[in-house]
Amino acid sequence: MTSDLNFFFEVLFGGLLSGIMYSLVALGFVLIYKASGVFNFAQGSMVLFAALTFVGILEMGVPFWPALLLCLLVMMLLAVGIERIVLRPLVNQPPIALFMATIGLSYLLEGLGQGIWGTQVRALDLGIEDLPNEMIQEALGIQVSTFDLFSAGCAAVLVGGLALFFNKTRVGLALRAVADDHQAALAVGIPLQHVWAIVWAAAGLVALVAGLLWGSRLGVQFSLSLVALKALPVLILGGFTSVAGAIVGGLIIGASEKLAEVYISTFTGGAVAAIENWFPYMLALLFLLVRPQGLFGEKIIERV
Amino acid sequence: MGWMVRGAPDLSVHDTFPKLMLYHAAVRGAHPAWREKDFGIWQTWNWSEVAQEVRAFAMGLKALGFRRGDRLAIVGDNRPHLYWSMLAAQSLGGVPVPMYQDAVANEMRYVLSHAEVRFAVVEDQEQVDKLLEIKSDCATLDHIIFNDPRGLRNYSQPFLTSFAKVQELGRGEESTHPDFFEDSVAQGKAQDLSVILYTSGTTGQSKGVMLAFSNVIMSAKGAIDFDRLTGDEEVLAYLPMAWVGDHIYSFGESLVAGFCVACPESSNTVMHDLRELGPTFFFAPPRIFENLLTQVMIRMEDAGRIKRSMFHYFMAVAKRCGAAILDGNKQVSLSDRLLYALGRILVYGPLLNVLGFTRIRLAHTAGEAIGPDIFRFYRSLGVNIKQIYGSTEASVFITIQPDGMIKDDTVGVPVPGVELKMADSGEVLFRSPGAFLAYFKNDEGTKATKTDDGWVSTGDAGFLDDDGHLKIIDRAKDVGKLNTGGMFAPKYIENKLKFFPFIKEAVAYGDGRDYVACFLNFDIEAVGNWAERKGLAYSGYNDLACKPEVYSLLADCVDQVNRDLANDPHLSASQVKRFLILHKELDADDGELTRTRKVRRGFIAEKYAELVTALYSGQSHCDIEAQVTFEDGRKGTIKANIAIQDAQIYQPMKKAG
Amino acid sequence: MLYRESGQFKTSYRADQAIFPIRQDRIALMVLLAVVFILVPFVADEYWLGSILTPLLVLSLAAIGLNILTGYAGQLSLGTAGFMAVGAFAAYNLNLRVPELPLIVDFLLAGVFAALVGMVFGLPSLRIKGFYLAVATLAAQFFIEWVFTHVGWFTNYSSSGVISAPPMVIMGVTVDSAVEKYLLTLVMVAVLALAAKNMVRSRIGRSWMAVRDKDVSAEVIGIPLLATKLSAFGISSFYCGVAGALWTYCYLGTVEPAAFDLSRSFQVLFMIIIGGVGSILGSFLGAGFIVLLPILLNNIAAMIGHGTLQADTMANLEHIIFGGLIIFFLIVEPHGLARLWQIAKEKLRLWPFPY
Amino acid sequence: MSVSEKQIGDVILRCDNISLSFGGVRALTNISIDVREHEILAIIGPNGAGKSSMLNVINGVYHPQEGSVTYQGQTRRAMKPHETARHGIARTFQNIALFKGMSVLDNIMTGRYTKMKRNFLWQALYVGPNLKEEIEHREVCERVIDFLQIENIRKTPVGRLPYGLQKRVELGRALAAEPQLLLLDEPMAGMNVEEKEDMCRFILDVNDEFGTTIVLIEHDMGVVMDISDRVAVLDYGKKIADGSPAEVRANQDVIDAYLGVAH
Amino acid sequence: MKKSVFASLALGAGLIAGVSAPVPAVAQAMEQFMPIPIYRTGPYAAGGTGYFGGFMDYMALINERDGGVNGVKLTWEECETAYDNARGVECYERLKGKGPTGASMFHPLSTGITYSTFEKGAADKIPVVSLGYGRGDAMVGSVFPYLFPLVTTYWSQNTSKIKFIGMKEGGMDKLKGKKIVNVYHDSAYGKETIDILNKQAATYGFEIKHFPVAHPGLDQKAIWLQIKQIAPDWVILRGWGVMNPTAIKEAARIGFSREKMLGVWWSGSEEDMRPAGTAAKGFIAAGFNPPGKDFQVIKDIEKVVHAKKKGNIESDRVGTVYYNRGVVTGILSLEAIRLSQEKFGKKPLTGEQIQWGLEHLNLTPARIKALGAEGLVQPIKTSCADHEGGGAVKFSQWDGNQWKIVSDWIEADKGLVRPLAEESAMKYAKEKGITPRDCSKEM
Repeated sequence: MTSDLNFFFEVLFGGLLSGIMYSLVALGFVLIYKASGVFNFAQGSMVLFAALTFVGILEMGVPFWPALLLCLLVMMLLAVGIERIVLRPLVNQPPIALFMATIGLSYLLEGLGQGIWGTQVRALDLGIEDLPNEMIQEALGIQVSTFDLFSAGCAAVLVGGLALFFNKTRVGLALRAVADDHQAALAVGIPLQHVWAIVWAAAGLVALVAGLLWGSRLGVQFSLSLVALKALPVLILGGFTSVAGAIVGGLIIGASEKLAEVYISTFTGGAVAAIENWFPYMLALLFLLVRPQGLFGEKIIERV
Repeated sequence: MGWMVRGAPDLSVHDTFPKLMLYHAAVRGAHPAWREKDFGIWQTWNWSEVAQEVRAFAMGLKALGFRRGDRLAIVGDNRPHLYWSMLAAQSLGGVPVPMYQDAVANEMRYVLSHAEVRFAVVEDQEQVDKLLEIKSDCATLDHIIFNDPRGLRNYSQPFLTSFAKVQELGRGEESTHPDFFEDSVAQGKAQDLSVILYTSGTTGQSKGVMLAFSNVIMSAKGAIDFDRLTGDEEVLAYLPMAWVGDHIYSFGESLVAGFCVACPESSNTVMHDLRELGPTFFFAPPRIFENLLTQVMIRMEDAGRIKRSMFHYFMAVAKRCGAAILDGNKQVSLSDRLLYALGRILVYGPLLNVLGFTRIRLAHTAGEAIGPDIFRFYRSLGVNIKQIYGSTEASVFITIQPDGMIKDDTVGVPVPGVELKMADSGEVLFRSPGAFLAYFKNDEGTKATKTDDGWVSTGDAGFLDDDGHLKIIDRAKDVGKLNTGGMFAPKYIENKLKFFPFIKEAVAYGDGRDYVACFLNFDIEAVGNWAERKGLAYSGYNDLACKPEVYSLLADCVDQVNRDLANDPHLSASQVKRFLILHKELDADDGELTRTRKVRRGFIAEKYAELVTALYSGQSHCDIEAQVTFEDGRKGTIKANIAIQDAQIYQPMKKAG
Repeated sequence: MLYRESGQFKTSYRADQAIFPIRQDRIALMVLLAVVFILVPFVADEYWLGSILTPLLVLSLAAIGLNILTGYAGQLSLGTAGFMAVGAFAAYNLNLRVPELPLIVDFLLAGVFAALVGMVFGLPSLRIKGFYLAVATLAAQFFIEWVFTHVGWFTNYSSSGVISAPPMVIMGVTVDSAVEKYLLTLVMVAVLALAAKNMVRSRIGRSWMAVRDKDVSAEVIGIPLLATKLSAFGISSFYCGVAGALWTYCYLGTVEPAAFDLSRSFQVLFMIIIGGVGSILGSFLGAGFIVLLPILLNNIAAMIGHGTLQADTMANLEHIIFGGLIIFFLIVEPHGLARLWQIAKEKLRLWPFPY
Repeated sequence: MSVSEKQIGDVILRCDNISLSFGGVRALTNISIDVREHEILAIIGPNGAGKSSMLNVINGVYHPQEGSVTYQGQTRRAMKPHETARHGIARTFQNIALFKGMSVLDNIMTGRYTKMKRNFLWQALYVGPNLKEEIEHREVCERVIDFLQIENIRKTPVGRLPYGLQKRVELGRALAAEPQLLLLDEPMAGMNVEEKEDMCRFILDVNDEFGTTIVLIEHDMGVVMDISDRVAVLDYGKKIADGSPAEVRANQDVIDAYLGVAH
Repeated sequence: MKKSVFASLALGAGLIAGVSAPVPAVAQAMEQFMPIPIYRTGPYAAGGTGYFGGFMDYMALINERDGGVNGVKLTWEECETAYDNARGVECYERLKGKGPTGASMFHPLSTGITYSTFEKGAADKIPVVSLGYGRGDAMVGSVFPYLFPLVTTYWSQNTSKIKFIGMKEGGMDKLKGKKIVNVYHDSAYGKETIDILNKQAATYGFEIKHFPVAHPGLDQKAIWLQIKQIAPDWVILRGWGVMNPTAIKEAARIGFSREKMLGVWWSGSEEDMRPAGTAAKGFIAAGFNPPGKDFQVIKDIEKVVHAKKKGNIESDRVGTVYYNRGVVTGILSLEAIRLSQEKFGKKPLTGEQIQWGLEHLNLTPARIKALGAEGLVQPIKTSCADHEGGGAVKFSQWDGNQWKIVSDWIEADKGLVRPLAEESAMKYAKEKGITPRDCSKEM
C-alpha cells in the first residue's frame, strides 16, 4: 500500500513539477495578453528563438553568463522590433488580426532562428542533473528530479521578479495601468509603445528562461516551439490575464494530466492512453463551463 | 421609327389620352408604362395595370360626384398616381390642373379659385395641410384626395379621402356601371380641353394655358417623329408636373409613343435615381446638365495625379473629335478614332455611367440658353444632346436642333408642322398644331398673344440665320436700349456670365442707363472648392462674398465676357462696366427667382434699389440690409457692406469686310 | 472601369437580393465558371489539377465552414481539422459498413456526422467566448484526433491506423483520374459555396451575424443564442466534414488521423483571416494564398538554390517570407484579401473618380 | 392637428413588487408599475435610479429576485429575452446596440427574425419558399424604412452612419418586429434639437399609427412632458411618483429628488 | 493605401503566375532525375536533412567520380514537405514528371507520405522506395509492385530486436516470463509493430505492454512512472524526433537502465542522443546501416564531394546515422538503376524500367565491396515476390559520444514476418480489388 501511495505522490509531484514547466511558457502569454490584449501565438517560437540564440552564442565560445546577457539583449531588441514593425501599424485593429499577425511572426521567428543558427539538434547542458534527487529520496522515499526542482526554483524567482517589477517600479506600474485601461493609461501620459516594447521584452525574458530549461531537457530544436501547446490549457484554466493563474493553472494541469494518464490508463488496461494531448483541454473546458473567465481571469460584466 | 413597326396608334382614332392609354393597354399591355422608386425598388406598372388603376380611380371620382368639365387640381412630386389622376379626370371629360408642389398656400389659392377646382388630388400630408389652410377661401373645392396616407390617420374631415379609398369606391361603382368608363372615354374628342397649365410668369399673376388633346398629341407626335423615339424609351419624370415640359415629356410623349416613365423616390434622390435608371431619353434644363458637369469635375480634381492626367488627356481627345464622331463626320482621322475608342473604355464610358447616361440615346435641353462649353462637353462624350425652343403656349415644341447640324448658338429648325415668322419688333411668332386654345378666363390675354389666324407671339426676340436655324437673343420686352443708343439684351449678357461654372446667377441692368452693370451670385460649391484648394478660410456664402480673392476671380469671368461682347457688332456697347457680388444667394422663397429659377429682374431692382443706385453712382461700397427667409421658414435680415468693382471695357472689333 | 451600372435598376426584390446584382459581375462569374469547369480540365496538367487545385478547393470548403462559424457567427474555433477528420472517417465507415449508399450520400452524411460532433463541442460556446472558446475548441481537435487514433473500429482495425479511400463510383462512373476528382470536388464545392452564400444572406445568416455583432440585442430581438450558435457550429462542421471526406477521397486517398492535426486547423484559420473573415469569397482567396504561397516560395527556392548548401537557408527563408507576407497583408488590410478585392472593385466601379 | 382622442386601453403589463439586486447591490426595490395598452409611459429618474434595470426586467434580460411580471394577463415565469421577444416585446438600447457588420436593411430584417419560419435547408436553397418569405418580410422592412425615412441609407453598413441615424435604425429594427410593447431606453440621448424633434415625431407616429404601447426612459424633461401620457419616477431603485406629466411635475418628492438637482 | 491595394493585387497575380512558373529544365538527354522530398523545417528536420544529405552526396559522388551511372548523370530537385502528408503528395506530383524520363523513384521518408503516395506510384509506374519505413507488408511485391521497402521493414526489424534480446538473455527460451514494454510514437509509424509484438509475445511467452506517446512527446513522465511500476526487463522505443531524448531522460530519471532500451532506427541517431546528454549512455539502437566514416564510400564522398565544398550537408554531419542511411539509400537506388540499364540500355530510364532493377537487386558481398560499402550495406537480393531483400539489422550502443556497433547483422525472423505480411497484403488487395501478380511467372 505504501508503495502505491508513494507512487501516487511521485506522480503528483512529477505532475506539479511538469506543471511549473508549462507555467513558465504560459507566463509569457499572460504578460503580453494582459498588457496589450494580444494573444501572442509566437510565444512558442520566441522560446525556440531564445534557446537557439543562446546555444548559438555559446557555440561561438562565449562563456555562460555573458552569453545569457547577450541573448537577453537580443530578445529585447527583438521586442522593440516587433513593437515597431508589427504591432504599431496594427494598433486598433481587431484582436483576431493581431492574433494572426503573431502567427505570421511565429513563422518569421522560426525561420529566422533556424536560418541563423541551423536546424541541427543541439544539446544544452545547464549542469543540473536530471536525476532523482537523493536527499529527497532518502527523506521522503519518492523520486523527484533535481532538475525539476531547479526549474521550479527558476520559475519562483521569475514570478517573484516580475511581481516586484510590476508592483515596485514606475514602468511596472505603468504596465499595470495599461493592462487595466488603455485609454486611462494614455490619458495619464504613458506612451503605449514603450509599455508594449517592455512587455514584449519581459515576455522575451520569460521565453529565454523557458527556452533554457526546456532546451536543456529536450535539446534545442524546432520542437521547442511546440511547448506552447502545453501552455494553452494552463492559460484557459488560469485566465489569460493572471500571472498567479498561470502558475496555479500550470500546477493543476500538470498534476491532473499526469494522474489522469497514469490512473485512467491503468484503470482501462491501456485502452485509454496517450490522453495527455486532450485531457488538459477537456479539463480546462469543463472548468470554463463553471467559470468562463478562468480561475483568476477578470469577470467581464456586460452592461445593457 | 421602331414604334411604328410595333403598330403605332392611329392618332385620328386614338385622339385623346384616355383612348391612347386604352390602346396601349390592349395592344401592348405587358409593356412597362410607369415606374416609381419606392420601398427600395422600381415598382413597375404595365399598361394594362395602369388602365385598371386609372379606371378604378375614375369610377371612384364619378362616385364622388365628378362631372364632365370639372377641374381636378394635382399637387405633388412626380408620382404615377398623380399622372393617373390626370388620365382619370380626362377619362371623365374633366380637366386636370397640375400645380407647382412647392407653391406656398397663397399661390395655390389663386389657381384653385381661378380654375374653379372641385377636386384636388395631392401627394401627402404636407399638401393636405396647405389645402386645408386655404380651403375656406376656395368655394368650389369639394374633395381632397391624398395619395400617401402617412400622418393622416386621424384627419377626420369628411371631404378628405385617400387615393386607395377612391379606387375602392370606384371598383364598387363599376359593378353598377360596368360600361360607364369606356363610354365616357369614347365621348372625348381631339378638340376637347385636355389640361390647363398655369404659367409661372415672371411678372404678374399666372395665366392658365388651355391645351386641347390635339395640341399636346400633335406636338408630341411631331417631336417623336423628328427624333425617332420608340415605345421602348425609359424617361425620368422629375420636373414639376405643372410645367409644360414635364407634361409633354413625361405624359404626352409617353402616351403617344407608349414608352415608360419613371418617377424618382423623392426630390432629394433624383440624381441617384437618374444614375440607377439610366434613361434612354432625358430632358433637363441647362442648369441640371451644368450641375452634373460641375460635380463630375470637382470629383475628378480629387483623383490621383495619374488618373487626372489620363482623364484630361482623353477629354482633350473627345473635345477634338468627339462631337464630329457623334455627327458622323467622316473626316476624323483613324488615330483619333482609335484614341476615342480607347477613351470610351477608360473615361467616357465610366463618366457617362456615373452621370447616369450609359443608355442615353437622346437628350433635350430647353428653358434657357445652355453654355456652349457644357453643350460641347456632352456632345463630345457622345451624348446626342439637343437644344429645343418652345413654350407652354406651343405645347412646347417650336424648334429642335436636327441631327448632324448642331450649332451651339441656335435652337435649331422648326419642328414639322410649325411655321415661324418674325415680327417687326424682332419678336418671334409661330403657328402650329400645338398652339394653345386660349388662356383660361382671360380673353384679353389671349388676344394679346394669339391672333385670330393662329399666330402666337413668343415674347422672345430672335432671328433665323442663313441655314434656317432660329437664334434667340432675349425676351422681346426685356431688350432695351442704353443711353448711348446701343442695344441692351440683359438675358444674353447674364447667360454669358452664367456659363462660367463659378457664376450661379447674374442680373444685368442697362436699359435707359449709361452703361451695363450687374449683380452676381457665385456658385458656392464651385467657389467653395476653389477656396479650399487655395487654402482660403471661409464660413459660408456671405463670408466668401466679401473676399477680394473672390472678386478678382469673378472679375476674370466678367473680363472674358466683355472680350466676347466686344466682338459682337450688335452688342459691343453692352459690356459690363461695373459689378458687385450679392451678399446672399437669390432665392425663390424671397421672390427673387421664379419657381423655375428665372431671375425676376424688376423685383430685384426694386428690392436692392440702393445697390442699383450705387452701381451707377461711382461708389466703391454700399451698405445694405435685406430680408431673407431661412430654410425653416423663419425670416430675418442680413446686413452687409458690399464692394463694387469696375471691369475692363474693350474696344469693339471692327470686322474686316 | 468596365462597370456600366447605370440602367441596371431593379424592379423586384428578387432581383435586388440577387448575389450578383450587377450584370458585369454576373458575366465575370459566368466566365469564371466556364474557365474552371471547362477550360481548366482541358488545359491544366495532372499536377495542377491533382495537387494544387483539388486540395485548394477542398481547403476552400473547409475555410467556408470555418468562416461560417468564425466569420459570420463570431465563434473562434481551432477545431476545424478535427471536424474534417470526423467527416473523413465517417465517409470511410459509411462506405465500408453501408456499401449500398451512393457516394454523394456518404459525403453528405459524413457532413451530418461532423455537424453532430460539432454541435456537441459547440455547447460550451454559450458560456465561453473569444480566445477562451478558441482554446476550448482545441479540446475537440485533440480529442477527435485521439479517438480516431485509438478506437480501432473507426479505422476498421487497420494496424497502422491508416484508412484508405475505396474506389469512387458515382452513378456508374468511376472517378479516379485527377480530372474526374477535380470535377467532383469542384461541383461539391461550388454547390456548397452557393448554399453557404444563400444561408448567410438569409435569416439564419443574419442571426449568426447578429449574435456575432451584439449578442445581447440579438437575444432581445428574439434570436435564441444557444440554438443560433449551435446551428453555426453544426453547419460549419458539416462543411468541414464534407471537406474532410473530399480530402480523403479526392486528394490524399489514404489518411491517418494525423492528416487532420492541429496544423491543419491553423492552416484553415489562416485562410479565413488572410482571405477575409465573414466572406465566402475570402475563403477561396485565403485558401489560394495559403496553399499557393508556400509552393511558390518553394519553387523559387528550388530555382535559386538548386542543389547547393543554400538550400537550408532557403527553406528557412521561405518561412521568414511567408510570415513576413502575412504580417504585411495584415498591415495593408487587416480585413483580408476579400476586403482588398472589394476595395479594388469599388474603385473599378467608381473609375475614374476617386469617390 | 385635429388628432382624435387616443383610446388608452387596459393594463397589458403589470410589474408587482419587483426587487432586483446584483451581488448585494440593490438595483430595484419593491417596484410596481402598470403599463396600459396604447399609452406612452415615461420612466424618469436620476442616473443609477434603476431605469434601465426596470426595462431589463420587463424584457427578461434580468430576472428579479422578488416580484412578478404579468404580461397580457399571464404572470410569467422567468423568461429569456428571446422568449419575451416572441411575445411581442421589443426594445432599443441606451448605447446603440446595432449589428455593426450589417447593413441598415439587414439590421431591420433581423428584427423580423421571430416572424420567419423557413428552416435552414430552404435557406440554403434560397429560391422557392425561402425567397418568397424573404421578399414578404423585405416588404415589411421597406415600410419601416419608409416610415422612418431612411431610404437613402438602406444598404449602408450601420457602422458608417452618424449617431442620430443609428438610433433611428435601432428603432426601425425594433419596429420591424411589430411589437405590442416597445421599450425605448433613452432614444434621444446624445441627439441635437433637430434629431430629437424627429425622434419625438417618430415615437408619436408609432404610437399613433400602429397603436404600439411604449415605455421609454428619457432624460430630457421637455420631451418627456410633451410626449408621454404618464410618467413614473424612480429614485435609488424605488418608485417615488407615477401619474400624468402635470401631476408628476407638481410632485414635491420628484422636485426634491430629481428636478431640483439635475437639469 | 491605394497603391498598396494594387501592389497586393499584383502580388496575387504574381502568386498564380509564380506557382506555375516552370523551373528551367535543362533538357539534356543523358540525365536521370531523382526527386528529393526533403524536410528542412519542422520538428523532424534533423532526419530530413541528414538522410537526404547523404543521398544527395552519394549521387554527387557518382556524378563527380564516375561521371554518373554509366555516363548518365544524376540530377535531382528538392521539394520541401515539412513532413506533412499533403505537401508530400504535392511534392510527389510536382516532381514526378521532371527530368527527361520523369522521376526515377520516390523516397517519401515518412510513413504518412508513403501511405499517401504508394498508390499514386503504382498508377504512375514510379517506384516508391520506403527504405526501412512505411507499410510492414510492403515486402509482398506481388501486391505492391511499385512499393519497395528494400533492406528491411519495421516488422522484420522487430523480430531482429526480439532475437537480440533473446541473445542478450541467453537464448530465446529465456524470454519466457520476461516483461517487455513498447513505447511508441502515437501515429501510423509507431503503431506498425503492435500486432507483430503481440504475436511474438504469444510465441515466446513474454509479457508485452504498449505505451503510446502522443505527438510530439515533450513530457512523458506519466508513462515512465507507469513503466517504473511495471519494472520491465526491456523497453523498446519507437520514437521519432524530440520524443527520443525525452524518453531516454525519463528513463534515466526513473532509474531504468539505458542498456536495456532498444531503439528503432528512427530512435537511434546522434541527434536523438546528444540532447539527452549523459543519460543516453548505454542506449542501444537497431539499424540497417552502421554510422561512422570508416567505409570507403564515405571516405570517397569526403574526398570527392566535401573537400570540394560541394556537399549537400554540413561536413561535420557526414558519417552520422541519418547520413549513412541516406548513402545506403543512394547505393541501393543507383544499383537498381545500373541493373535496369543493363537490361534497358545505358540511357535515362523511366520509373517503370527502374522498377525492374529494384526487383532484381542482388548485392553480393563482392558487389558491396566493389561499391566500397563493406559493412555499411548488408547483402540484399530482391525479387518479384520479395521487395525487402535483406532484413538484417545491426545493433549499436551509444557510448556518450558516438555509436559503437555491438552486434553483427542479425537476420529477421522471416518465417514469422512473411506470413503476416502476406495476410495483410492480401487483405489490402481484396479491399482494393487488386489481383496480385503471379510472381512465379516473372523472373
